[in-house]
Amino acid sequence: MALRDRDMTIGDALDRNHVSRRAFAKFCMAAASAMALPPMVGKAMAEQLRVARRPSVIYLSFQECTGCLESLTRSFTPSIEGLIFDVVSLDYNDTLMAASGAAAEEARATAIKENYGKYLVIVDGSVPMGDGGIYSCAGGRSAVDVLRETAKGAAAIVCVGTCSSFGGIPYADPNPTGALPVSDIIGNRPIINISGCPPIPEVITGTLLQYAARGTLPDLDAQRRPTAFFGNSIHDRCYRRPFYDQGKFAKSFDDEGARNGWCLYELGCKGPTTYNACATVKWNGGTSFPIESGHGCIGCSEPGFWDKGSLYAPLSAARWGKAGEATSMESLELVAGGAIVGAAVGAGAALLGRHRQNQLIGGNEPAAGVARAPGAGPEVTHRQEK
Amino acid sequence: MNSPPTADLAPTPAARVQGAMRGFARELGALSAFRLDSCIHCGICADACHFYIATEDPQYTPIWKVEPFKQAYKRESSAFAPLVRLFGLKREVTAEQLGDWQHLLFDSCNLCGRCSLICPMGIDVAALIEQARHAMFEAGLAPPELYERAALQSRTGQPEASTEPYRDQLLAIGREHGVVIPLDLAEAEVMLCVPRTDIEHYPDAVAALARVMTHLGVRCTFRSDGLIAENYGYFAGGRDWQREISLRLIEQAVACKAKTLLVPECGHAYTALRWEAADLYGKPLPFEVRHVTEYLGEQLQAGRLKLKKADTGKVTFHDPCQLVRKGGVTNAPRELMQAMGLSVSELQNHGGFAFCCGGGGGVIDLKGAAPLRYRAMAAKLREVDDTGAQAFLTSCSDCRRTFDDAREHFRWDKTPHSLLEWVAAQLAGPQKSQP
Amino acid sequence: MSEVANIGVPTQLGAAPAADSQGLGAGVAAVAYEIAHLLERLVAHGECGAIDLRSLPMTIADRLRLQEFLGSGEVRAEISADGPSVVRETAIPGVWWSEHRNAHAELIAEVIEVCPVPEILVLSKEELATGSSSLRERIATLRAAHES
Amino acid sequence: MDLLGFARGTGLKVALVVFCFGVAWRLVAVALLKYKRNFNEPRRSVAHSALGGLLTMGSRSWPHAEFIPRTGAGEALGYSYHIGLFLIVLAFAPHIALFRSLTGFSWPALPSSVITIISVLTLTLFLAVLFRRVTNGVMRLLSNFDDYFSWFITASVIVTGLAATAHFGARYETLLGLHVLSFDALLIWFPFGKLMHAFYLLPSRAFNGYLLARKGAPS
Repeated sequence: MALRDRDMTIGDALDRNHVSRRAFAKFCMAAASAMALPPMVGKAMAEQLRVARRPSVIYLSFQECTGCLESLTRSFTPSIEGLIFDVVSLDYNDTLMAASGAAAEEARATAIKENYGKYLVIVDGSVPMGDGGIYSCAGGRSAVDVLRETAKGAAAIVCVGTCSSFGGIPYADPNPTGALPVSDIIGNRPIINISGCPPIPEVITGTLLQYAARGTLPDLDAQRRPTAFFGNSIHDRCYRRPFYDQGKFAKSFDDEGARNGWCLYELGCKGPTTYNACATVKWNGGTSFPIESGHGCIGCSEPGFWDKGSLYAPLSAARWGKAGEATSMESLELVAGGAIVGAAVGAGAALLGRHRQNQLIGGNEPAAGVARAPGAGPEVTHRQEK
Repeated sequence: MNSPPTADLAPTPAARVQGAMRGFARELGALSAFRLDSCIHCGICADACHFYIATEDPQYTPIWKVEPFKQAYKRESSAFAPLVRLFGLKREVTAEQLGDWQHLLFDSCNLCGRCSLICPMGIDVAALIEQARHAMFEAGLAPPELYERAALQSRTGQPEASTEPYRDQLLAIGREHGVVIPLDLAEAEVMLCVPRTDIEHYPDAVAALARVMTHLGVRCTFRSDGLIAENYGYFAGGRDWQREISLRLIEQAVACKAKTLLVPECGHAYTALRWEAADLYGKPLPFEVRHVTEYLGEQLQAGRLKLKKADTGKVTFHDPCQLVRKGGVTNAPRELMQAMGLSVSELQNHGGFAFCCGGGGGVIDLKGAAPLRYRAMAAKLREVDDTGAQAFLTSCSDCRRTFDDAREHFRWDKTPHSLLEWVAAQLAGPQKSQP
Repeated sequence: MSEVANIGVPTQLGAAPAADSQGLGAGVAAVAYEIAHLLERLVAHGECGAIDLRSLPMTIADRLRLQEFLGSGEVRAEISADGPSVVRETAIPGVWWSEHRNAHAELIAEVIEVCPVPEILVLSKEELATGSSSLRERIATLRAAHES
Repeated sequence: MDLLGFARGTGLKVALVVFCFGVAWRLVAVALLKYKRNFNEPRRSVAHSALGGLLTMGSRSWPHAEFIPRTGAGEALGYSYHIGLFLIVLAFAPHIALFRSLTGFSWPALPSSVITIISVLTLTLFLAVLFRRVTNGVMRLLSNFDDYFSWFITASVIVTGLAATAHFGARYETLLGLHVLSFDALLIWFPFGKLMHAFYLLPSRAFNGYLLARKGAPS
């Protein structure tokens, strides 16, 4: 084929790879289904994608564990192969690409130059800002440096995972590397956060697919997450929700309630405050999700989830001190301390009250002797009752 | 009313407030503070009060009657008093406010204690009102009818001047009724006293008391220096005067080594002597205090009092508040009536829940309070009518006087009778002579 | 989010209260109503509709009950495109039940389609053109082979 | 820190400490005022009087028959919303989880949907008592800022709680945060206003009952 990769439409790419229309329609329908979008959206998407251009994608990995990429590569529908070969042009990813060293960096520079203003940047991992950004360097350049350079010509930045979206685990107290989410560093580019630790693979690929189809940013929530996937809480869409409503709760991980599949609220499930598509899209090709496997949601797609107290403390429980310390001892001490100080202040108030009382009783009774002075009879004007 | 006050100096507003605060402070303790703090403003006490029920006027809500003192408490001695003063959260009580409250604390409260039984928070509202009266007294705001009588009684022992001393009137009653009036015996088992209401209005009741005591054969005596049962100091809120008046009786009872001080048919005298005198005395009394109804009930139980059956049909009984609700003497009058073979048709509200006659707490003596009092007592009269009883008994001469007054005012066809007089009339067997 | 996804279908598992075994469960009934609604729209405005069954948290029993309820019709099409797909007509004309599997035969989409013919069976003009030219090519190839 | 985190962390901590501090202050300040000795002769023994006090603690929850015609409806209204509040506070699983996290104790919960119904009923009763407070002459006369503010703060806890369960108006964590925050506010206000009656109720009834029983009078 004479067409250069970046000039190809997705339809061209499909034809080149001998993907039939039916196969592609099926692919889009499955993608829509995986993303819990209406089937008609899948049909529309198939049409839009055929004529859309394949966007160039630069995938940057910073302070991360590669879990997000591991997740992404396990996307069933659309599969990562389908995505990379058909829908996007993945021009840089230091983990997946065959090139290395200077050649790899060259690929990035070329992608930036050739697609300036049109390419998509995917960021995986938080950006350490402490000590000049030395905690994450590649090719002698710090993460923040590479991010700033790459972000400049980006059409949009897609933050994959809670680390790049909200700081994630590196950001957790005490944050020794001074890690920041991308949105705290780049202020002038559109940002899409696909949070989760890791994010659901279909949510990553689905968002990219939608972006490829429409060429515009999807609807985002206040945390800049696509509402299509982050619009509902886990709790809202949870198949165990009826048990919550009925007040049936597992009290431990091996009790009757747990075996009966009752609600895990009391075991610390963060479903009610966590927005993600786990309960609908599920994991491993729609096999299951944590709650279905008997473990409460840990809220990994929410900002600061690591610092919100014990993963096993119920949402309504009091939270004392730092993460994970739900000690009633501390609360007892505080409360007792408050009560003791209160009692002391109360005793003071009582003394003051008594003093005041004695002052009012006074030693000057004769001077105020209204009642006792025989001459000073009471002045009485009876009000007549109406 | 005796000589008009020679007042040339009405107390200044500041002195009034100072006086009220002094009276308030003298009374305030943990218990009353607790009560003042507990009120949740539910207004339920209004529904116990006959003044509110008759008028539906919110100002007669019992707890509202102590509002200035609630205010003073919050300002002066509550837990947050310094903050309340600092931020001016409660205004200082003013003389004008106190003046307005005179009507609420005296004219429209019989200290009957019905509100103390309804309060869901368990506040003894009547106790607070009694304390508020003390403060009003100190502010010079006790009504003159009560103030004058209290002043005179504390000075002379007699709440009103009389042409003939009460002592002589008492002896005269004895002569007229042909009963022995034991007077000024050096020693006696029981010391007697007499309501001046009975001397002036109900001499039969005085004679009945003597007759019953003679029947019982108990060595008893009146004492010239401690003759009058009433305590106007209690009504007026003059704590010191109340004490002085009580002390006369206490001293006389101590002097004649009485084992029992017998309070005649007078409700508030019973409260003053039975429940308050010892506290004013500062130590337990060396004798017991009994209301004559209570005493006769005890004698009946002990088999010393023998009564003939009366041939009257249905009677009804008005429970004096101070005797029953505030005094705990509920069964004795009923036992006595039963012993006389009377069939008692109870009032709709009876026992501890009876409505006050409307005259208690000194209100019967307040001229200006009469119109309101008549409105408040109308329901009570209806209750009496509704029983269909042929006779209407009570055991408090102030209640009796109030009903008698209503008889004239309303042209009511019922006459209140004294339970004591009925008992005296039904004494069985030969009278033992007094040793 | 999808309207369909917002249908309040209670999800039940394990010890959850069982639906009335005689009638349709509440969840199944809701799907039935939704299908009826789509079918009415198709009749009135010619608009096709579809329901993604995987987005509805139905139990296996629910699914079987729905299948039984809709019955089976005359057409059954098998498609082999990047994995097998089956499109079945139900006893209700215009209501199709489609199952799509990937190359590993894993179910990737299960959809109830309300339309005259499911779109996946219909060919576009471009495809017809491609077909036409590819047939010509084949004839040419055949002739060339014959001639040689 | 987010709203919910603050509300159930630092906010709750501060609120609980202020609550205990204030309650102790207020109770001690009253308890250490002067006492008078009772010198009069009691009609009943201390044991009998104490029993009277104990009984009155419970018996005052039900008006004497003589009072019911006039107060029955009002008291029924008052007590029923209190019962509603108790059920909501003590029988809702997330609330029990809070108690367990604070005290280590827990007990069975009522179904959440039942609690929702109770909450709606309680809120209705709550509106009714407010209506009564402003329309009833006696209550209007007696009422002050404390009454209305205490009403408001308690009502806001119910409303935010209901909104959080119903996901109405905002996101769940925001609503839950507001709910917990309003509860924090209630805890802080508690010792300084009429809500203290929760602590006064039983002792106050007991004192009155004891003193009346001591006199042999009805209580």
